[in-house]
Amino acid sequence: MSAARYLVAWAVMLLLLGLSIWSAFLRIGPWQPVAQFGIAVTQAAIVFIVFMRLPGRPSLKWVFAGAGFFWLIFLYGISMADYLTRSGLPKG
Amino acid sequence: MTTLTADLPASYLTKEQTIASWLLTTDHKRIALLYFASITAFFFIGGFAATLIRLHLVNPAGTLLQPDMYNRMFTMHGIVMVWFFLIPSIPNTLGNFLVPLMIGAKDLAFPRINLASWYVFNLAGLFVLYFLFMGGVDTGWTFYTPLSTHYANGYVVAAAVAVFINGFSSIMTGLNFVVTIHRMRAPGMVWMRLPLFIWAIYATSAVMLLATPVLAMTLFLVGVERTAGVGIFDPALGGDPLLFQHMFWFYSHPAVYIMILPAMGVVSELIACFARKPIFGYAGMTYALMAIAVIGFFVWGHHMFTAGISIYSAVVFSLMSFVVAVPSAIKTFNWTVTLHKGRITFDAPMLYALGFVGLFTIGGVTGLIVATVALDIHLQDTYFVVAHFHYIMVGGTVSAYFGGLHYWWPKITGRLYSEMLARFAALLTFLGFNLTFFPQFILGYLGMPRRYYAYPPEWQVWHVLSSAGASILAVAYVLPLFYLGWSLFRGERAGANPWRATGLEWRTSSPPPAHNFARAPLVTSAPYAYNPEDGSAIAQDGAHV
Amino acid sequence: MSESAPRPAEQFADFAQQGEVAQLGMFVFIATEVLFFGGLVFTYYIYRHLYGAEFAIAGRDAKLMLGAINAAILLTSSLTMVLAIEAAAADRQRAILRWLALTVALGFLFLGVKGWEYVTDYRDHVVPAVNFLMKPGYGGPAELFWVFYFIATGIHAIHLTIGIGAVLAMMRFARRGRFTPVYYAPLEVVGLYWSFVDCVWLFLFPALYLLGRS
Amino acid sequence: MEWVPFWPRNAATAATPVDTLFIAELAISAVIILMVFAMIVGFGVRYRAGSDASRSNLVRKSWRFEIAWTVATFLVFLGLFIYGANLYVWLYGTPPGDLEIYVVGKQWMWKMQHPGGQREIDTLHVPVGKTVRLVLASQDVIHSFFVPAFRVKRDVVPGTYETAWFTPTKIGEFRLECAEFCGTQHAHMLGSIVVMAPADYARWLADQGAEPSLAQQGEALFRSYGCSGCHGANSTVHAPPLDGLYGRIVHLQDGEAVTADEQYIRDCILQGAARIVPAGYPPIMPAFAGQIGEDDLMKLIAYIRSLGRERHAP
Repeated sequence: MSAARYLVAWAVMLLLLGLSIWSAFLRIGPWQPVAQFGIAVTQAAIVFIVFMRLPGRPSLKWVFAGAGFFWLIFLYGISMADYLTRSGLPKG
Repeated sequence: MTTLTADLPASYLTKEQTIASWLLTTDHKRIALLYFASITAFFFIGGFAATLIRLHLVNPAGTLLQPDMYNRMFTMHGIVMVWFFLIPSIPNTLGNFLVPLMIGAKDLAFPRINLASWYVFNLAGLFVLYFLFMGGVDTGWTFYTPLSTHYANGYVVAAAVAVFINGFSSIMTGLNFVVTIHRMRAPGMVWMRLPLFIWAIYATSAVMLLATPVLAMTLFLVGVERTAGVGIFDPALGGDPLLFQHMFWFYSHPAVYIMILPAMGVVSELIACFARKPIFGYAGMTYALMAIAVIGFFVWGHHMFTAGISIYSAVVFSLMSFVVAVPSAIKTFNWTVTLHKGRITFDAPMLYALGFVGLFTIGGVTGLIVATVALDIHLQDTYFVVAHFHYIMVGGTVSAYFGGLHYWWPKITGRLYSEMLARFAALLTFLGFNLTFFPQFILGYLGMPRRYYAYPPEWQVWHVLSSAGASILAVAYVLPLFYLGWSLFRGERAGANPWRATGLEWRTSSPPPAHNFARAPLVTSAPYAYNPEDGSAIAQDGAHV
Repeated sequence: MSESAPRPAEQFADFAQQGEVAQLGMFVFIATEVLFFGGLVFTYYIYRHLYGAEFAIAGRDAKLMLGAINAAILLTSSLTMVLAIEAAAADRQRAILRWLALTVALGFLFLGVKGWEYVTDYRDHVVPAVNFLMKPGYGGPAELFWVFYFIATGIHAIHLTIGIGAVLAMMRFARRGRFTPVYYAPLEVVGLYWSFVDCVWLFLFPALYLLGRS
Repeated sequence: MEWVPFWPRNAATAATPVDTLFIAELAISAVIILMVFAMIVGFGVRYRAGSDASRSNLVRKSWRFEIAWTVATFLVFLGLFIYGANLYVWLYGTPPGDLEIYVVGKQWMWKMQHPGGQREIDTLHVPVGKTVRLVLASQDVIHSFFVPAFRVKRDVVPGTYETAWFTPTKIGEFRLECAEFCGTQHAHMLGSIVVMAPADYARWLADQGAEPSLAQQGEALFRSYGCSGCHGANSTVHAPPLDGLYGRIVHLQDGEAVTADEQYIRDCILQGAARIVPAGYPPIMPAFAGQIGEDDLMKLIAYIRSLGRERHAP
């Protein structure tokens, strides 16, 4: 029963992989990294929830699994705030 | 070993006596002692470098050491003291020893990982000794690029590897503590009954786990850049040196909290016990600890105020630096108010703890001064900053470490030390410390930059005062080595609870048996149930002590 | 470690607690790994932000086909790994071994493809510090892209190699019948690590292979 | 404050406001420190184990105290922050400046270039009362330009330009230091700022000999590096004209708009078309990274700046 669930998840992941590659050839400019990153996040969520079986005891797993990603927001966000407001540093 | 424990009850010390039983032990208490040996060695290596620096600076022309040698000395002092003494000091010795005892567990969750972390720590230490004997590093402990990657002529890669490996030991320890505190507490030991030392270790571990990996990656990139000659942070190849600083300080500012949070935990235990009063505002103290741990991650940019970050982010970093000072102020207030209507005795641990509060306050308010962006433009990279962070890390952390060591010494060894000498050492620490570092505030405002091996003659008087203080401080730090060492052989036997304290660690024999408790403890009482009216107390397992 | 009659380690009350604690420990470790790789990806994104055009041109020379095949291999290996754990929970000892062996095989296959990719990269002169030529159209920071490409894929490959070693160890345990439906925490913990390494590739793949294709 | 034996000299307009803020914070610090020490000593004496002071009626509900204390601390801190941030924005803003000095830091010396072409090493002569604007660059590692008497400090990071300014108020010689550790001779990367009366300064400038001005030197480089081939007046290549470029808003191809300051011009020269192409021009400019040193770059920029000025000059 659960084996079927894993198979479905696996198939969805392959599908998303294809979608990601396909999106790379679309001319959607700045939306491209957004799309690809969004797909990667979805895939990672599937891995964590299905393959790493986050639901279930101990529920503290959610906190620990999320902590790393959550903390990255601070590193990225606060540093990016500096880069985006630094004068004289033109954007590429 | 047998002679040392001859008249002591059977304990973790007496269980097995072979060398292998120590080197392969998974007992958290023995591992704590292994760590104690390692970091004491590093404390004196770093202290030796500090001694040379202070001797050198007595003369304004700076002729004792060659310029290159001076630069290597302060670099080594920084690297050794930060990563090989201050960061592991309280967590890996006192923390390792006490966390399972205080929460009523038999051991940490992962005893083998705990042992492995000690070996990893020493492996990193070997790299330190390697670059030390090969000739040292001359980048400063901050490894700023492109100096470290393309211009420095010391053993930068070896130093980076040492710190990188050391990071693994931090992570292993932090991981062990977090999981242990979450899952291994004795029945009845709910979160709001945890001693503040445990809260502090928990907050520290969280910071270790969340910050150390970023430092590891940063130093890895520095190592790659230096060995392969590619330009990750090199502006000539499109890199950005400020990116290195962002990543470095994302770890290294929280690292300050890795050093100070455990000290705050120790001091909370000491003040409550020797004032015979529950700590004032226990819940507030726990929130303050966690707030410092979290907000401490948002302030790293105050190390970069003059480095060319945008003025908007500089202002925000300044604001956050003021915000993070608020919980520290609350803690200071609560410690002092705890004394109110207490029944205070001034044993050596208490003297260290009160010294901590005083020095931490001075370090804290000068921290506000450097957090003010406009003032930091003048003060950044001067002796003012040097004095400020030594007040926090040495006046704060090292005082608390010594205080904790004296407080739990009877528990660790089963012996009492000479109280008189200990009080003398505590007072000497306070005096010597202030004489060493207070003149440096003045030097800093006068405009003496850090890491200068020579300076104008008119500043000599302040440097001489500082060096004189350093020699007093050196005596104060060496003294415990003698009387604590002496106590191992001749010290009076300590009872299970010489201070009549409330923690679970005092509810087992001194020294504790191999698996900590003869009977698994059941926790029924809040921590610090001291009664100042008659000095009595109720231990956490409900016993009157 | 080698006692025959299984009982929980001394500091634990029972196997359930030991298993939960082991899982939690692994998740904490994974959090630190997220920050470790996160730091690398962070530098990559800063430079991609600063040098978008150069990165796009350089990224076009990454071997998309090989990268995509490897992504599929890793995704499949996560599936076989989790099936091994399911087999342990259902006490199907032969199945544990079979799925673990398949996982190891996929792991080696990934490394093989990766190795082949490095060879073609070398022939392409895009290996910084070893064999690098500024191609026409490459801007200065193009080399930075390749630096990140090799650091990221290199560290990932090291993680995967450690994972293969861990799975091989689990196969030894399984052959000795150490996993029972009551206690198979080591297998579970290795599975978590394996899936996480898979996860890392999911982020590296678009960052390194999908630039500048349109 | 100079009557205090350990107070730094006050020789620029920024010094007084910085000192005032510093004294204010010192005063607040002193109050806090005295309060804490007084409480420790006072309680320590009154409630020592031997004393028979009453310990009854302990405060049990501490929330009110704690919240009051927290809010009060926070408000005081907030006030200090606003005061400091305000002053900082003024210190870090760059006023136009009466005088532009280009400074290049390298291990272990400071090279100064006056607009008139005069060059100095480790010494900088400036007239009193005039606002001096510095454009700082580094040839190798990070240095930091620090004049304690002026309360001015800027890290000089290789690969980018930093600007700083000061207005000296006193005649005399003031210590210039490198504040960021930069290698073996860091402690000897010293210099001095010589502040002179305007007349003395004019005489000093004249005594330096008739060198071509910085912009003139830049013009020569502009030709020798081949810039004039495309950007020159009678070029057939469709390259953006540089007249009056400095200080203008440039619209880039990706829709972004940037101000053409020193940093922008520097990036354009070093990175060429790979980077910042103004809208409407083909990306054909080569990158000069690695071919032009910091000194020459500054001369080129001085020249490009002068192109605007000449035209607007009355």
